[in-house]
Amino acid sequence: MSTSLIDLQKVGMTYEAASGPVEALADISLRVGTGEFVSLVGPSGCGKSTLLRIIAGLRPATKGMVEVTGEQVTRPIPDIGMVFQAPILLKWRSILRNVLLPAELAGRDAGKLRDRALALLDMAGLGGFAEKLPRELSGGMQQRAALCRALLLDPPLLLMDEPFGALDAMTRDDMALELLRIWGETSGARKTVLFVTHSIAEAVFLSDRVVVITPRPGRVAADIAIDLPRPRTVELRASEAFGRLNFDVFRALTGRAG
Amino acid sequence: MSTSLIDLQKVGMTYEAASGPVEALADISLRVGTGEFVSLVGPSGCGKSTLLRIIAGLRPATKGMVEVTGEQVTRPIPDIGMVFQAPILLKWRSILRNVLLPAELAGRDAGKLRDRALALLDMAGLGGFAEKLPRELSGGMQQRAALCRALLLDPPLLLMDEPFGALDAMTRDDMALELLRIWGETSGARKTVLFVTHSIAEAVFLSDRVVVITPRPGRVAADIAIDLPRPRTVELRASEAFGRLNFDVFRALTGRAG
Amino acid sequence: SAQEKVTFALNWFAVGDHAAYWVALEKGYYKAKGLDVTLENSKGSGDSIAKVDTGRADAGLADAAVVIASRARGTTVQVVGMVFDKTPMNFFSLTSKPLKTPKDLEGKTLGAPPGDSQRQMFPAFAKLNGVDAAKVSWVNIEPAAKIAAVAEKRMDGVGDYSTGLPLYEKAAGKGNVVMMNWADFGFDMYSMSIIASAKTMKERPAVLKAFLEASYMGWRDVIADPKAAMEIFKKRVPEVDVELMTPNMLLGIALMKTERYAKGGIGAIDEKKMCDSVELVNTYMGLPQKVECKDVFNAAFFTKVEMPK
Amino acid sequence: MTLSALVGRYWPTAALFALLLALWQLAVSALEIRPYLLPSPAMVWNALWQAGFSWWPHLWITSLEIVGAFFMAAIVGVALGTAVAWSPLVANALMPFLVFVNTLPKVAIAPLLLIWIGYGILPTMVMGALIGFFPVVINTAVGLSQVETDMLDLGRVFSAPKWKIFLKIRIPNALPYILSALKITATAAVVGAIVGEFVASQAGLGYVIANTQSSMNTAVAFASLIWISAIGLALYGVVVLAARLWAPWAEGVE
Amino acid sequence: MTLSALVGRYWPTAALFALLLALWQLAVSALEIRPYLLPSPAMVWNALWQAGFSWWPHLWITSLEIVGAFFMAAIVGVALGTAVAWSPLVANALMPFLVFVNTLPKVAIAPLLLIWIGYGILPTMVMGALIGFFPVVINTAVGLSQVETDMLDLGRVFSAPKWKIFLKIRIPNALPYILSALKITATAAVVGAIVGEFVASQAGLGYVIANTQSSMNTAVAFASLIWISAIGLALYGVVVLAARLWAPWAEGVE
Ligand SMILES: Nc1ncnc2c1ncn2[C@@H]1O[C@H](COP(=O)(O)OP(=O)(O)OP(=O)(O)O)[C@@H](O)[C@H]1O
Ligand SMILES: Nc1ncnc2c1ncn2[C@@H]1O[C@H](COP(=O)(O)OP(=O)(O)OP(=O)(O)O)[C@@H](O)[C@H]1O
Ligand SMILES: [Mg+2]
Ligand SMILES: [Mg+2]
Repeated sequence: MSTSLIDLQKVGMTYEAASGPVEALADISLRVGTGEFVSLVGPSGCGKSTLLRIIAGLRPATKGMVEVTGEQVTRPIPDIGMVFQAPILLKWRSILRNVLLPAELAGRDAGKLRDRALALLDMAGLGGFAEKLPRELSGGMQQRAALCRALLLDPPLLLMDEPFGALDAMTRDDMALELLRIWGETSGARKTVLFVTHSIAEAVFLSDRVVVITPRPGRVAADIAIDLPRPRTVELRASEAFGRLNFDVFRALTGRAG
Repeated sequence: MSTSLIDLQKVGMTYEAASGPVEALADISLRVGTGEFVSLVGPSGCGKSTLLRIIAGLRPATKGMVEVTGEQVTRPIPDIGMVFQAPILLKWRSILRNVLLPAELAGRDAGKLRDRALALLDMAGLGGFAEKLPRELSGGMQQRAALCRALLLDPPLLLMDEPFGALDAMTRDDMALELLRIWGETSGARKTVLFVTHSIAEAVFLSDRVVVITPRPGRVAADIAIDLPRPRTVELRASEAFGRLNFDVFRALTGRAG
Repeated sequence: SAQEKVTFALNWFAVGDHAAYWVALEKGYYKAKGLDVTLENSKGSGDSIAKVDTGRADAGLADAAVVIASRARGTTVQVVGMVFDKTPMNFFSLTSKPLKTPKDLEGKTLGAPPGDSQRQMFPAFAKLNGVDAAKVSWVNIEPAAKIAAVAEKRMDGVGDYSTGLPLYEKAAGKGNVVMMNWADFGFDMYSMSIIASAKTMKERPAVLKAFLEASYMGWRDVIADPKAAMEIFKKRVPEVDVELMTPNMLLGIALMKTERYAKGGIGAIDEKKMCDSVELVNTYMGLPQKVECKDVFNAAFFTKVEMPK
Repeated sequence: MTLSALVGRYWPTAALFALLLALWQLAVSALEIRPYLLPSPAMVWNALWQAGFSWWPHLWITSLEIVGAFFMAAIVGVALGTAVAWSPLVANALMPFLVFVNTLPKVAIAPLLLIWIGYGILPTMVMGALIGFFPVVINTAVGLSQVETDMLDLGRVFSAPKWKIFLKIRIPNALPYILSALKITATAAVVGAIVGEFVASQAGLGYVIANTQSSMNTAVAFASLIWISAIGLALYGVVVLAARLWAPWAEGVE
Repeated sequence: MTLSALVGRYWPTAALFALLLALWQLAVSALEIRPYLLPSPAMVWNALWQAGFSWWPHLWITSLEIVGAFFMAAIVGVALGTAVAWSPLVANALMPFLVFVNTLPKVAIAPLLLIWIGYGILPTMVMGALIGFFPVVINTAVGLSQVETDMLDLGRVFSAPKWKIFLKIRIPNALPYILSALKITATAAVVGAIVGEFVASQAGLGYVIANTQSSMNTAVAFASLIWISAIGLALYGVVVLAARLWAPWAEGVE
């Protein structure tokens, strides 16, 4: 973590609506270094999705400064992979063509990436569903397809909003391990990942740091370094250190951290 | 559990599609008694949502027999509350009016149920959002609104498809306790609940029985009675029995049950 | 030898008084004079005048009243020969509620397409016959709806050329139709005429002259043998309804069997009658400027074609 | 809206119109187009104010006819569209028939229409409605069918009768379609009313056009066309505004 | 589709048409309606086969004009609708102008138009396109704007240029709207071509109607109307089928 890839300074966000303004984020400061795996946890409605959108340059913050790779974010930043909270699959495209969409949108040769797309689908357990339409998939399957889509172009920065939210525990664990592999846990060049999850255990298992957000309006309640050895293994979960870190995050979340 | 409210005999379901048929369910037999709280767990894509739709009478099974309250299900059955996997809020209605929708659809006086709707929203932590439009809510908030909607008419049978899937651990626990209260854990008249979840702990904590479904095509892998005392309390989670039941379900899920 | 192309804009879709031009075509009268003639349908006189004036057609058929009015609006078209000599202007009504004399018109509702010359000239006709024009109310109707309007008694009468009688009789039944020929009530005015633009007259005088002569030769044959003419017409335009168009044509021919044509040839222009017509238009059509009689017609291209005996 | 907002919003239109006016004037002078074919803007402007008769009764009658035609077309169109979407049986029976009615060139059956429905304001409205109803039928029917299965399931779960599902789910969901069709119909009603007046009339802007065209008084005809378009634009604007108030979630273009 | 499926599908239409035919025949005999106004079905049937001339050239020309008008309207309409949805500036500039063009009664300006653009098949196509393009513009523009923010965000996240977002997301998403408009335009093109032929033509079904109307040969005119509707229905059917093949996810009514 030499340079900081994402740099947020006192970021605030207030949604204006006919029914009155909603302050989603208040005063968030946060740095994420290149190659870091950082998880965001926080109660429902605290502004996690909002924060991801701001970093991606999809919405402007109403307060504060947002920088990615040293540049102020004013429009969608290039070369990222994003998993939205909802799958957002295009209903008129087959799953395979949905996964290939980023290539088409970014002007890359989709034909060449076909094999990679199929491999990703296999990895996500959707091998036989490449030619199906989105509505023919279950909720969890759609979410996995969206994950494959985000990974297609092998982006150096991943913003993931509860990518495993609709998965059962087992699939979820498998996917988590896959994600660590893709992130580059063992290889040299690591991606940068900002990962929103509702599972404390998942956050601790995956991350270098877990950032806890307070209830709306969101602020940083705690920034907990996860100093567990890498590569992470399933056995780790039984360790005392894992349990302690889980409890730390839990305490920060429930506000009992002091 | 004197009478059986839901009775499935060798139910199978194959989706026909241009891209080939998908066998979602194969040979499911299952009874749910009146007043029982039964959870369904199983890997993503194993047919849980499909099963709920079949029981609700929204889709006909392609094989087997489906009975609710002793009658063959041929069309949508009345007096149920259903939480779909996606929130499915009508985007042109405020949250309050979305919650009141069942009253309007069923020809009940929505005006009279307004207070109840507001109370439900309060319970779900959406007190200040009654007049907002769905798109102004976070994913988890939308899911809670959908839950309120399902509860509005106080139906005796609840079919719930991962109602807490998009919620953080804490909100989730709170909602689980609320659900038990609404179910009638302590009062006399209990509703019947069929509850799909990806959280084993949640299933064990809430249910009288946990039914484990195999990977697609779904079959019943195990039907585990949860003989924990009621009312369930948070402390229970630390008990040895709770841990053992969790493990039982886990084993059944991973197929290591033998 | 290279044939001179001539486009002739008819004033409407095929009706009886168009037969002459098809006859001239069929019999090679145009070809003999080195002309390659195309006949083109139009939607009324305004349309055919515009075609001729803008050079889309070289000559055309149009109602003289509209031609005169169009001069005031800046066209350069002129009448170079006539078709009908006696005016076909007329009102149709039913025997059950007949409009026989001009006085009958008071308090009645009459229908006519806006461009209709009966409609335009009615104030003159009324004045001539001492009728209070203000007591007649007019309804705009689609030309196609005129006959139904009378036959089904939606209106008391409609203004339409007398040549339309067979059509009205077809709708209302023979003997049920009453006519009020304006010619019978002292009103005489030019109607159907052949026109050309200043450009054609200046640049292709010989062609125009040849065209006029050949056309009147066509008319001559029509008058001489209506039945044969109708056969040619049907052959050339298979969509025409011979049964109705024959009487329609005969009524037109009747308007041409006049003293004037017998003496001056078919289509001869009478200056006085033309100037009277111009005067009527000047007086009654609310033109932006007065039209001079000499600007309206040009008899220089006319060649006498004898009426058949 | 404030004046400056209005200016900010509509200057492109104003600019485009100004450009077209300039081109028009230029064409008329440079190409020496005859005024009876295309009068100059100045002549039309004069005709607007000095037509030699009063525009008001014509404006009033035509406006009435247009508004009437619009409402008839809207109501009948939504009703028929709903019927078509209601059941495949009705759709199979009605659609070919409606297509048939809509492809009939109204001008061609003018005599029949004149006899059956007569002439005057109401018949002209009917004529306008006949010309304008079809887009509403199609868009309503398509819009009603473009509902996600999930939403329908929602309705069915709560044991809603079919008509309630239409009322509470399908129709609101189809509103962007219906509103889109109403925009189309707003302009079609204008044309319809004028065509109706062409068939038979004693007053109205269509009547004025028919009258002046025959005497080649094109400037007045053009002035009428400008009035007609003004009515059309006004009606269109009202539909856009109503749509925005009524269904703010179905934002669209204007 | 098999024969029995066809029968199963279209018997309601057939039944309705049969009923209407019966009513028509009844009305003609019972009310003694004169044939020149409303010929009996039998007379029209005769005219269909014994009109005294060949239908084929007329059918061919009118079909050509209709298909041409349809494609022109579709292409121009989608292009303009896309332009309008592309930027509010274009929308503000263009929409009032398009409304203006569309409210102009084409019948009123048809003679002018034809003087400017000439006579023949192509001008008639242009006329038909002018009458039919507007629904496509509106529906395309509205459809393109009816896209969920989430989908747009998806496109923006992958750094797609605006035109790619249109091509890959907005346009497919708007297809149900566009296809709906094409159904409307299929019928409008028919009317447009006939109106064009009414103004001036040497052949075509509109020409036949105009011709026979001036000789009160209503049976032939009605036979033409039947041909016209047949072309309209055929074109409509092709659009429906094309839509089903092309965008099966955008199921709609027929
Ligand atoms: N488009 C919007 N307009 C108005 N308010 C919004 C909008 N999007 C989000 N909000 C509000 O901002 C707050 C934060 O929303 P956000 O989606 O960021 O929460 P979240 O942390 O992702 O929650 P969850 O875990 O439930 O997904 C919520 O109160 C929500 O109501
Ligand atoms: N409408 C449909 N058409 C075709 N196939 C479908 C359809 N709905 C579901 N399926 C298939 O049926 C299987 C079961 O789907 P279902 O949604 O019931 O799974 P699930 O257990 O709810 O999964 P998840 O936990 O991911 O929501 C899946 O393989 C899916 O592809
Ligand atoms: Mg979120
Ligand atoms: Mg599911």
